[in-house]
Amino acid sequence: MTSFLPTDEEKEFIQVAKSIAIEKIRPVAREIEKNQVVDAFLVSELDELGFLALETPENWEGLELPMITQVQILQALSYGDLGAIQGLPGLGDASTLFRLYPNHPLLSTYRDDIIHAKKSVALLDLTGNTHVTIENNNDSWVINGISQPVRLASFADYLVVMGEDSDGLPLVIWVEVSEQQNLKIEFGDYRLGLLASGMGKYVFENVFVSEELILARNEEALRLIGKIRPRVQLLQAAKEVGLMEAALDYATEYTAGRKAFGQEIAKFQGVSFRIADMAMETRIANHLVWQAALELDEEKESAGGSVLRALYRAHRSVRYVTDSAVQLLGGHGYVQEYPVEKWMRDAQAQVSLYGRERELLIARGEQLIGEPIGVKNK
Amino acid sequence: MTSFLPTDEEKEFIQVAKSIAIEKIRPVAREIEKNQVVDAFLVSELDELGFLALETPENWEGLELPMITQVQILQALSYGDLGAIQGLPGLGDASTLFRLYPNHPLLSTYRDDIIHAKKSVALLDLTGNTHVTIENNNDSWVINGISQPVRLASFADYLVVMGEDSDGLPLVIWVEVSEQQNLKIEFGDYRLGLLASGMGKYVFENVFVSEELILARNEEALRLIGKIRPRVQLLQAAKEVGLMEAALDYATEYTAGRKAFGQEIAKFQGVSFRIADMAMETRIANHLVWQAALELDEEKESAGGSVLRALYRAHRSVRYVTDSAVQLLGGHGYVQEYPVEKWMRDAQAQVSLYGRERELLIARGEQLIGEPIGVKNK
Amino acid sequence: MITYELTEQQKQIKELTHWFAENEIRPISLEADRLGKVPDEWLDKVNKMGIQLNTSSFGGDDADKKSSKNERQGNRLGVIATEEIAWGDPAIALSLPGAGLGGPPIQSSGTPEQKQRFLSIFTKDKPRWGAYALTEPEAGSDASGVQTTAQKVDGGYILNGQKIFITNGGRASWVVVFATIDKSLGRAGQRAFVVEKGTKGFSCTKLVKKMGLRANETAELLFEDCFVPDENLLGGEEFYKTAASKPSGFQVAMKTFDSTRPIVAAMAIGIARAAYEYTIDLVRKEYPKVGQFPTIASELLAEAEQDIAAARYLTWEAAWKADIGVANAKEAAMSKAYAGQMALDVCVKCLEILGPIGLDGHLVEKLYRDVKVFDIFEGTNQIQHLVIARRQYAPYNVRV
Amino acid sequence: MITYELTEQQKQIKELTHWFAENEIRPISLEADRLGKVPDEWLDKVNKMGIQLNTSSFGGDDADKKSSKNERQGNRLGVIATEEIAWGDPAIALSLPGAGLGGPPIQSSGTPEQKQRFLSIFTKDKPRWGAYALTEPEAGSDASGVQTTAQKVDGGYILNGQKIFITNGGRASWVVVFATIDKSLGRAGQRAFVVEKGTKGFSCTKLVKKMGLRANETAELLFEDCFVPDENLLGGEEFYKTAASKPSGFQVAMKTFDSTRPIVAAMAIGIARAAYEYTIDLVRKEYPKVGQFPTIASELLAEAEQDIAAARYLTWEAAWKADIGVANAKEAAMSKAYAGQMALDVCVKCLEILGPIGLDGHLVEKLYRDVKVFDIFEGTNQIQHLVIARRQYAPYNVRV
Repeated sequence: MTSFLPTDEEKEFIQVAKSIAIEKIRPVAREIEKNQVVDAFLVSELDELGFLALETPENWEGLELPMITQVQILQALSYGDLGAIQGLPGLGDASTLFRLYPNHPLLSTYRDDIIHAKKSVALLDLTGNTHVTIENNNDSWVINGISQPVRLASFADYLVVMGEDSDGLPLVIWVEVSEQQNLKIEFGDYRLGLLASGMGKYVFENVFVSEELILARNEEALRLIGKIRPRVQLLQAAKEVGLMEAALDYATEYTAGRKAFGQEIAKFQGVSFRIADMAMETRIANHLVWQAALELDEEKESAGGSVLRALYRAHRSVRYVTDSAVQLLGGHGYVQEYPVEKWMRDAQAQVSLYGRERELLIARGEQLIGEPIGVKNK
Repeated sequence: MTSFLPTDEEKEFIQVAKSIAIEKIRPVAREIEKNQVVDAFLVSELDELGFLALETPENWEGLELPMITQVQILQALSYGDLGAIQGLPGLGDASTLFRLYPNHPLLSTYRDDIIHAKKSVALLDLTGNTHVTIENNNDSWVINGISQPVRLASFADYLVVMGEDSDGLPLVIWVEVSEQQNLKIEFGDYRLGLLASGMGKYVFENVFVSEELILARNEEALRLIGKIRPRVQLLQAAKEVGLMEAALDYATEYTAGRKAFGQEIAKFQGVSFRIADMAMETRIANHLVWQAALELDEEKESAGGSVLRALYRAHRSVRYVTDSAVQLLGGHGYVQEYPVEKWMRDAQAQVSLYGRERELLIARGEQLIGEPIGVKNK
Repeated sequence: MITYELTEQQKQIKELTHWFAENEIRPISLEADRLGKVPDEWLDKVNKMGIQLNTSSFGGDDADKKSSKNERQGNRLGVIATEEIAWGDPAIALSLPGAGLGGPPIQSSGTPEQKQRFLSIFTKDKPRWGAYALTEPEAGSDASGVQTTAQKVDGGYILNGQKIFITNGGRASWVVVFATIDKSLGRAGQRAFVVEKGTKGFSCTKLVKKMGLRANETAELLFEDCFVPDENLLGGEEFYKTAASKPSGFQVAMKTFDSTRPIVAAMAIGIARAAYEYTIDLVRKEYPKVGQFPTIASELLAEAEQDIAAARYLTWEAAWKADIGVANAKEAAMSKAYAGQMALDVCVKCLEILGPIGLDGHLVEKLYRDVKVFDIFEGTNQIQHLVIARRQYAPYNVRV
Repeated sequence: MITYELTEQQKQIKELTHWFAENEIRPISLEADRLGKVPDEWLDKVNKMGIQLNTSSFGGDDADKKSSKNERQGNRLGVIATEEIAWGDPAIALSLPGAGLGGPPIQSSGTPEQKQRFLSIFTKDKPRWGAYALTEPEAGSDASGVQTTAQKVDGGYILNGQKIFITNGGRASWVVVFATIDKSLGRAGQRAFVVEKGTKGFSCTKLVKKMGLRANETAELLFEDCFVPDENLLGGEEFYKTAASKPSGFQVAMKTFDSTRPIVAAMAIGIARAAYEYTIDLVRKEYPKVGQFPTIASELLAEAEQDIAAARYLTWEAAWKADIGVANAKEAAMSKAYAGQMALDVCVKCLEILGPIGLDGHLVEKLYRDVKVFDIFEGTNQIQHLVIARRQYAPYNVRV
């Protein structure tokens, strides 16, 4: 029966995550941004609690939690600071690959590096990217071009590439960065937000991919990509909800205490109505994320569409809520003594990184109308 | 030099138009809606002042005013009631045809009927309509299909059709309704708004059009249509601005006088900020309409794009402003003792009748980007 | 556990009410709008079928009893069923026989005798209605500013005042009326009465014409030295004496809102869904498949579908909180604020997709006219924002 | 006559300032953001070229004199030129030598001697700045709530208090400072002083780091028993004695807003236009020409272009009213409210079009960081709404 109460287990997770968010993450968020890296102590603390491996399968020493539990934990963690969470090393967006292929022989050869040496894996989804090509050459492939910015790229030791080759063959490829001399990382000039997330572009110059590095191809690759992408998207959306909650609470508390024109500014409807709208948007994004998480857990066919919906809304809402928080703090919202200016920047960077809103929306709409439209360009 | 002061002549026109709007039109607006026709007395009064023939050329006994003057007068008149203005008989949206072809021999044969018997002309623009076809048959044409609703159709004696035949040949066609036995008017079931505007659908069943009825074809027709359409669109946008001004003023006065929770509701920012937004939207739509009017008067190449912009914004703004007026009147906004519920309905009907917002917007965007895109479907 | 899935029982209620909406309500929707009323024979017929608009109808109360060892679910069943009925037609939904919005205050605050006396009249022999009268010409729906007076006299009260925008107010067998025994007492002076039809001094002075919901009766009520006996004071004298402050009539009104707002939200959602489904069906069948049209339709419809879902989840959450007995004023206000606004937006988007043809005989334009009031009654969108903000600031002891 | 056409002279100013923006400002834009300052050599260079940020610069005053038989046009020229300069880079625009936002109060309220003394220092020998200090830690930009005190003493005043968010506050040769001689007098007690750099007790305590506009200095100023001589009381003692009420320092601040808000709006417009032009250029060159992409880009860019034009016309109207000597508080607030909001929206739309690549080394993300403050300083968007609403309700004698 429709119900919105987390389980007792979830409540415990959330409680731990939220107190870490408030006590350990938020206080060092500025420092993390300045250093452009999450400090090792925080990483190891989160690692010990398993918070770096929510999606990771148990035989890779992860928690292998259901999505509905993961999204709640990520919300709670991101309540501390999204920029910090996005800089955490580990399997990152590639976790789902390991969850789906827990015993893959190729991946297993990296077990030690990944589990014990805590090396990181980046995920490059080439959908819609016209600047990277994968050419088939007698059952090996050559990759060329410059990717869009990818999270963790600047320090990840491995890379998973999802895409299709010039013949339209879907592929999932494993790349060990240090082994590929023709693969460079362009560190670039990032100023907007998520500055500790290790964003970078991959520069492929005739990167040779032998058959052994193909994790999946054809139908299997298609199915794999179709399972990885929505899970990645939804976990990102969940983080955005956590940021919204942070911004909402911060702005509420600030406007409750701040006075102008002789009274708390909360008493002006120009302020309080905006808080109400922020609260609604936050709640809505939360619902859409939870609903999609449950559909993923139940492996419903409709799950992919629900994820598109949740991510689109999370993007839109996190922009609105973080912008509103800056607005309600006035001049203080714009300066770095307060966290909200950073949150607005992080939110926009996150939105830029994880899918154009209108594309998500239209993709969802096409599904609803029930037929692909116009010129196909996947 | 950039300046926003009407000329003295314009001021006089506006003054007359606005006082008629307030004293003669608004008081009978409900009556007009109920009767679904503008009463003859009001028509003749407006006719005497030339307000039915602002666009009409002088040799058709019209005022042949520049667009910048016309839009200001239409704004002032529509301040009274858009529903009434849209029900006025005469050349209506076809005026521009007469202005561009003041001495056309075919049209001239109807001089008496139109000037003295005050017969009406409807304009049917078949752009984007896939349900009406024009087949060429040895330099005569046969029209088939059911049109979309057209203003004045239910009582117009003549009809101007703009479109292209199945070979892609642009055509402007003159139709004398009573002469065409295969042409029927479907009166339909209209409840939303503009109930006195004589909306109806044309039902063509093998309507035969001989060569003599072709007012223009090919390049000439294309040029003609290209001149008629933006002028029609902009005059409609101007009327919407007038309605916005009416709704803004009405809601301002109401909220200044109405008390709740112990004070004038205007003192709640939830109310006053909305009034401020309405005022801004109204002013913006006004500027865009005026700017496009001047470009049309100067026959600038950019005029068509400016009209698209103005009409899009007028549509969006008139929906916002009339909806806001209803909202600010609360329960009173929803009942027929107050004019605002009617204005909201009229606004939506107007918007439905004169072009989908997103189509206008995208057409404008395509111009800006400078190249036609995707699959062409004009 | 978090879940958005309906239980089997919820699904059954949904299907049952949807069947009724689709087969009994929708076919007369446009005609009832034209007539400005729901045909009497139809009302008779559905009343005999046992269909009524009580918040506890559609199996709510019964269901609660049956599953007594589980949590209550009347509010959730209520919003699920209401969405379906309103999907059929909101004006007809509001015209269904039953206690309507007058039900919740009697249910929550009436004495056992009053519940029996007023709620048992909704029988199958003939259609009857209850009504709820708060709004006044001057005070609007400011529940704290009620001007109607109730003067205590021997054996009862004398009511004087006027009420407006009263749904089914003309034909109701009884009306829950809010009045003040002493304006200087403010909220504490407020009382709720059940005034029965035919009571001397109580009259319906007007049925108003509206933008939409034309098939539903909206009345103005007048109370002129109208004597109401003590036993019709809602909750009885005792009810208003507990402590010096609450509960007062004001609390009754506020509490009513917490359960009726999700119901109103559910109606708005039903309307939006009706417009959306009508439009996507037309798009599938008739919309051009090339160029920008499909992109435009995708964008508009995806947004509509999402907004509908968003409103529904907010509404379910508000109903769920009510069912588990947790304060839900914030969620109730959110559901109403969001649903009222989004439902109009959805109708506008659908009208845009339909284009000019939408003006002539299509359901969507009617839904557009109907839906606007859902952003107004039961407290305007502005009031809902205030309620939400108040709860949001409550932890900081700032009263906004 | 209504016209949106620029005159030849206006066009020349526009072209001149655009040339400067394109060739001198834009090339150092991203680097200055990275450095967190505008290079000193550059400031020296442009100061020698005679480029300054005075509202009356760019030919404004001179032009007015030349065309004295025609209407004034300084405000219109100001907004036209400012849009271009901000198009180049808003942080650099705000860092240009000159009286900046401190100019208007001196221009409008200073004595002839003060105008001469303070406005003549902006010479080509070296770059100098003026500044404007209203905002305080507690009062925000509530001009009526100034806490800084000015105690009358022999020959002058003793200032005590703190000011925040002061553009160019650290390097300014003088700062217009608002203070109160007696809080109990409210607005009537307010005074404006010109405090010169190096005055004892006046210090810059901090330069703050910001989301954007990083190349521009934002300072916190402290006044500790800071003696300011009588001759630095803006307008002189006489100025504050006319009648019992106005003009006070409050009026000076308000009047300043009426001329600076359109300037701030023009900056926001310049930023939005920069983002728009950058993005449409990229779309033309690199965006996919098939599928939904062109439709999406058309929609977003058409909206952006329109919003920019809308803000520009509102701004021109506000400037025009100022030029012809008509009260323009409403229009000034509209231009600022609309431009501030729309400029952020435009930057967001452009970032959406750019997608992930927009994160790395593209101008638009910088403009996005810069632009947000334009919806905040010179009065937040909320304050602008209040000003607009007040004027809107003025005919009904309701003070909102």
